[in-house]
Amino acid sequence: MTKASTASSHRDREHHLSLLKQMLRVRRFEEKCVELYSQQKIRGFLHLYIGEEAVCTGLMQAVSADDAMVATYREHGHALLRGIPMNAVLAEMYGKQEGCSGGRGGSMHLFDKATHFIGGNAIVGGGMPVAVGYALAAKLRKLKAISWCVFGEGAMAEGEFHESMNLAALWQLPVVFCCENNYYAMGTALDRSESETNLLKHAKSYRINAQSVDGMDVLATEAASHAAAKWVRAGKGPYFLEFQTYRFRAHSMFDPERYREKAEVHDREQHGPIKRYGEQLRELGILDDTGLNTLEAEIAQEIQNAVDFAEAGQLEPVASLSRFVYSEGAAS
Amino acid sequence: MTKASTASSHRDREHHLSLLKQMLRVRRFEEKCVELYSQQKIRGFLHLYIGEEAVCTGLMQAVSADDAMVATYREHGHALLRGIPMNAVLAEMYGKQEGCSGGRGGSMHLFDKATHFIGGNAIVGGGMPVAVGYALAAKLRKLKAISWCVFGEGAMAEGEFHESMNLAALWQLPVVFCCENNYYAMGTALDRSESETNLLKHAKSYRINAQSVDGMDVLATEAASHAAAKWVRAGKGPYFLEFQTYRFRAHSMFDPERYREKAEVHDREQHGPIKRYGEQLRELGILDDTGLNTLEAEIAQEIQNAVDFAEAGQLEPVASLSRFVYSEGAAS
Amino acid sequence: MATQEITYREAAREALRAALHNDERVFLMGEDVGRYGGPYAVSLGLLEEFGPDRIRDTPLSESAFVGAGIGAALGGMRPIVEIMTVNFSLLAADQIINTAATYLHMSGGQFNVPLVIRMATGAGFQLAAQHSHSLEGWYAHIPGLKIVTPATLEDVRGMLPTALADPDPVLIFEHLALYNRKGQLVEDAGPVDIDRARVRRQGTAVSLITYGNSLWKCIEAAEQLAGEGIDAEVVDLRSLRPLDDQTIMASVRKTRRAVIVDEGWRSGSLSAEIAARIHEQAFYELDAPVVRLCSEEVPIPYAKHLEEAALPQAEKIVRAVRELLGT
Amino acid sequence: MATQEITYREAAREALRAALHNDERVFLMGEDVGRYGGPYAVSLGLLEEFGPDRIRDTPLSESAFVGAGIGAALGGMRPIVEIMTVNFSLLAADQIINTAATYLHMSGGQFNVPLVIRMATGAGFQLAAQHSHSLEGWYAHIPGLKIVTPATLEDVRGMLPTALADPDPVLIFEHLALYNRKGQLVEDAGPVDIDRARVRRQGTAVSLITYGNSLWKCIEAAEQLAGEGIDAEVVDLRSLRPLDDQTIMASVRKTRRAVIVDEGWRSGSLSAEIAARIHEQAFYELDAPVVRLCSEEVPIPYAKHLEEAALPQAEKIVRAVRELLGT
Ligand SMILES: Cc1ncc(C[n+]2csc(CCOP(=O)(O)OP(=O)(O)O)c2C)c(N)n1
Ligand SMILES: Cc1ncc(C[n+]2csc(CCOP(=O)(O)OP(=O)(O)O)c2C)c(N)n1
Ligand SMILES: [Mg+2]
Ligand SMILES: [Mg+2]
Repeated sequence: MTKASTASSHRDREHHLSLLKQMLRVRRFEEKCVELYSQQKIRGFLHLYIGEEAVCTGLMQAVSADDAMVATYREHGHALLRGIPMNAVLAEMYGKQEGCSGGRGGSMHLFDKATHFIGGNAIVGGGMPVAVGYALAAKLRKLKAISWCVFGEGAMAEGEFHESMNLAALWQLPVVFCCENNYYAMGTALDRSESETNLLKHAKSYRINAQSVDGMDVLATEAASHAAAKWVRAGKGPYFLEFQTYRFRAHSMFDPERYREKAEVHDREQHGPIKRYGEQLRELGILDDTGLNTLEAEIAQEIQNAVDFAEAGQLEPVASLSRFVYSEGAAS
Repeated sequence: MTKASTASSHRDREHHLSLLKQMLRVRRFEEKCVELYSQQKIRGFLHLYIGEEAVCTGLMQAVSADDAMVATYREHGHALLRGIPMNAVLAEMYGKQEGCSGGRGGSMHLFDKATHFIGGNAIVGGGMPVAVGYALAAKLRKLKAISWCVFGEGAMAEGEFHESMNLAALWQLPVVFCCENNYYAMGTALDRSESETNLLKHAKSYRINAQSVDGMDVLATEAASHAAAKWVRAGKGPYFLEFQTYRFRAHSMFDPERYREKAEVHDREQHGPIKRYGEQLRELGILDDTGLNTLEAEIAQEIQNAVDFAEAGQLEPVASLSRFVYSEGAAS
Repeated sequence: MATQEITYREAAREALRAALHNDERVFLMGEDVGRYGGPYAVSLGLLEEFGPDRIRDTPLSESAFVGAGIGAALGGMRPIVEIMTVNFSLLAADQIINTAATYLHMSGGQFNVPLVIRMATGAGFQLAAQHSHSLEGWYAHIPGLKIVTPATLEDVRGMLPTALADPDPVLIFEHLALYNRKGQLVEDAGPVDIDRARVRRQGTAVSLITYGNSLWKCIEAAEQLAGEGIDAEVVDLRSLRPLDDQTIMASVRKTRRAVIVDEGWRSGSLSAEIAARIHEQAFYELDAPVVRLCSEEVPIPYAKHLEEAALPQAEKIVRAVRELLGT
Repeated sequence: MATQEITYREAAREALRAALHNDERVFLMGEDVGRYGGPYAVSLGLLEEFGPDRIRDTPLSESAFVGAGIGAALGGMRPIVEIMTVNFSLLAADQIINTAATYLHMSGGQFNVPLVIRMATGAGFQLAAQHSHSLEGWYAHIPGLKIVTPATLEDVRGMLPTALADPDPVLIFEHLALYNRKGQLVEDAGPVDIDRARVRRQGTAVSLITYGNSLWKCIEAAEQLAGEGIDAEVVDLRSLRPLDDQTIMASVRKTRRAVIVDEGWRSGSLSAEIAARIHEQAFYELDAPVVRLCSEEVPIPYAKHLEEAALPQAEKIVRAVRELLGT
């Protein structure tokens, strides 16, 4: 595990606490989502990120304002940490028009123009070519923006992974391919999905620089993301990051988890990213009960506000059903 | 260059001459096709294999009766050497019902049930999953058959290549992936198509055993094909062969060849597979002018017969246009 | 005959189990059909019963495993390929349309492709724009394919064996909303035809022509209309390719009025083809132009009220019939 | 105004050249658009003129480069993606339908996709079953896409700039048989609308409704019919999505009879949608049911005589009109 800095300047302390808070914020938000799902406030598919928070938290530290992010259907964490207000995210899941996608997208399709958050894509692998194209635009326009492309290890078997990696490498585009390897694609374990389970070998077969990271260690994910961003911003072409992580919950709310042992999950939970990092910060004297309680209280308040906001949100009038098929004002 | 055996037993001599004849047969056949195309006897797309004959000739030496072959639109050579009578191949290109596909397929879709020749596929990469599936059937049925999957290097950028290689490796299927690397996909040179131009690295990234061969040397292609077949028949999983070759003619009859220098083509022609092998056999005393003339005469006769056959062939009555959409006799 | 109460899901599973028992060439292949138990639990328990060779989990690679199904069919097997939902079938569109549908023809009749592809289809669960397509009617445009849409327990049980016995590729579309549907099925239910439509409710005032989950909406509407003295006939197409013109026209000739209910988007949906055929074959016997009730032309939205508004519903069918009859 | 004699191919090239000149955000990307000169020589010379960044050869990977077009459009560029032919677009169907057509909607209006995709389409060159699709009408089923089919020099020159100015994805289908077509085009030809049909020949006896290469077959048929005293009107749809109901109905109301000529396979083709709409909107003004003339429902065969028999031809159109008019 990467060592939290012991030379804890005030800024370091703040940063550590901020990382912890970000992870906690994602965790508590999703726990609330489960509750709201069972109350049928949220519907459709709901894919939880619980257990994987260190990945998006570390990642996001390297993301700049102009960068774009193309995520998957398991993107609550990315959306929140990228800066979409929790209110707007939750209202989206309520199907309210105040939602970040106007209630049209739901949990799998969080979008935000302001932060270049390009979804939320429910087709496995479907976002990859899009991320590559965004990077192509950035390169052609001579912008410094990076395109962050997030996907699971299961997506790597899709043809679109192959085609996208090749294009990005061939054209030396500013993409960071972020593989969240949680070892399962629904019920399919990595070794039933890939003939080569060393994922770096795939990246390297396209001549793409690649690194594997402990995705349960937020400092490691942060450092690796910075390194990748530096590489890409220097114009050296794409980068592939494998974050080795684990999902503690079912694939979606419909998954009875027949494909793995409870013990395996339990075991991994003992080394959960929030637990581990919290303990580390306590050892360093950066965190104590009071500090933690303060964080939790702030988060609880934010979540409560989001629930109130979503509850109070409006349903879009049915009369406007056919909006957003074509751009408004444009000839249809 | 692989050395032709000097210990020329009668059988060796026969074999050498047979290899030469097979290459010549394909070459002369296609030269005739060009003529017939300009007479508009043959229409549609016509993709010539001229220059690449050592590949399919060597390959075919390792193909057994029960094996299947899934080829591309550049498959005249494979079809002829697999054993489809030249008559039936040429009649097909004439669009006659005596053609090997009843005139429905044309040059790009030569098919033959008897020899398990499963096309002729005009979608780049489209045959790969089919070849994998055929191998799966063979494995499930515990047959010794190999599925020979032929494609160009350009096809390797397609997602179907990736998905097919992974499936074959994951399930350890009896497929030989035969990449005919002629360095161009229409006008796109290999280094504009693949970020990694060492093709073996791709194969290896799926943990597939791979070998690269001089595709202009028929003894080398033969040896490599036997080695691959041996590996696959031993149940060790799929195999990838890269045949480094070159097409001397345009991509198709419509290609003005703007993308490469005449000198490059001329240079490669000097080292053409038939020329080289012929010289080698002369040096060894296996071939002389008389021998060559005999071969050429036999081939010329076969071609003339095929032309006569095709000319005499019948056009299917228009009334039967809607046949072969669904199987006959079956409920439609 | 003895019947049992059973769900559509269970009937689908029984069909698979029987097929696997009866023919050793049959195997099931797709994403999460094995260890996971099937994305909709259709294949639950089959891995344990038939083993991993015959209940074959695939990596996420729709194009390759559909194409592998084609190859395995050519190689003498009788594969059932499951594409999790029709939405993902777009990744395999090339294999389905350029390969499965063409080989028989291009080979001059030599290589038929005895492949069955099952997929879930339809909307109604707030799964939004990328998970709610109804593209079965769209696939029905392609010569060389057969398209069936079992709406009843009997059909989901009986269409699979018939599809497997068919020498050509058959696509079976199972609407998501049907899986939990319960009903009675005879215990030794077996094969049914896959090329005829069926009149599910006799009537005289109007023909409701439909398929899949919309069948039940039509029946609900017909019952409501019956209360108003309007006697609607309900035709379940069952097969979208080929279309059973005979049954359709017989119904329309009787009622002289038709409402087609189709979950596809209106423009270019199967409803258009049916309307066109009715006009072509029974124009002078119609008392009014054919009415189409389809999904609104919008990617299906997540929000519940919008999704409901986007889809055909019993209430809308009732209104459409009333309007058509001028009542 | 001065006109020049020019081919459809050249007019298409002029459109590309002008677009590249006028807007530095525009670039062309696809297989062999650069060094090869374009598979149909449409982009010949553009690489030399605009360089490899803007005339961008791609590897064979339809899904990725179409998706990259979507991403580049979102990133502020105005990409023109060329798919060599519609046959290969099936490999990119997921990106076109699940991504390009949905992002605007799923994002609640935030992310429009200003992407233009060009592809060659159609049959007639003995290219057989995998290279002869006419799927433009099939794509017209998808909300979120706009589908145009330039049949004239003016349209192939003028639709591209309009498509590029459009905020949403536009698919341009260029029929293979048109590239060598010659005609006169005004020298400063510019943008044309992409949502209205056009009456290409005025007539009173029957409306021939068509698009793409079939337009010329209809005009040929109309000329022949004129010799027989039958005055056919020819409507060029131009846009398949949206369909211009107004122009279609105006023509049909005038002639009271319609023959739709569509190179798509009959079942589920666009012709069905048009027939259905005519019946819905002008049923009581028709003197006869709408007639459809489409491709036979068979993968297009290689043999010339069979291919010809499979496609709509002027001669068949003439016969269909005669039959409709009972002459
Ligand atoms: C093309 C496609 N096929 C199948 C699915 C159904 N599906 C949704 S998520 C998923 C598993 C993906 O696994 P992975 O890429 O590892 O991401 P994870 O869910 O583990 O984060 C599957 C099969 C889909 N959404 N898209
Ligand atoms: C999916 C697809 N995309 C594009 C084409 C057009 N096309 C036909 S052959 C070819 C080049 C293929 O190159 P390669 O795989 O190297 O084979 P080669 O022709 O060199 O033998 C292309 C682009 C096609 N037939 N299919
Ligand atoms: Mg995973
Ligand atoms: Mg090549």
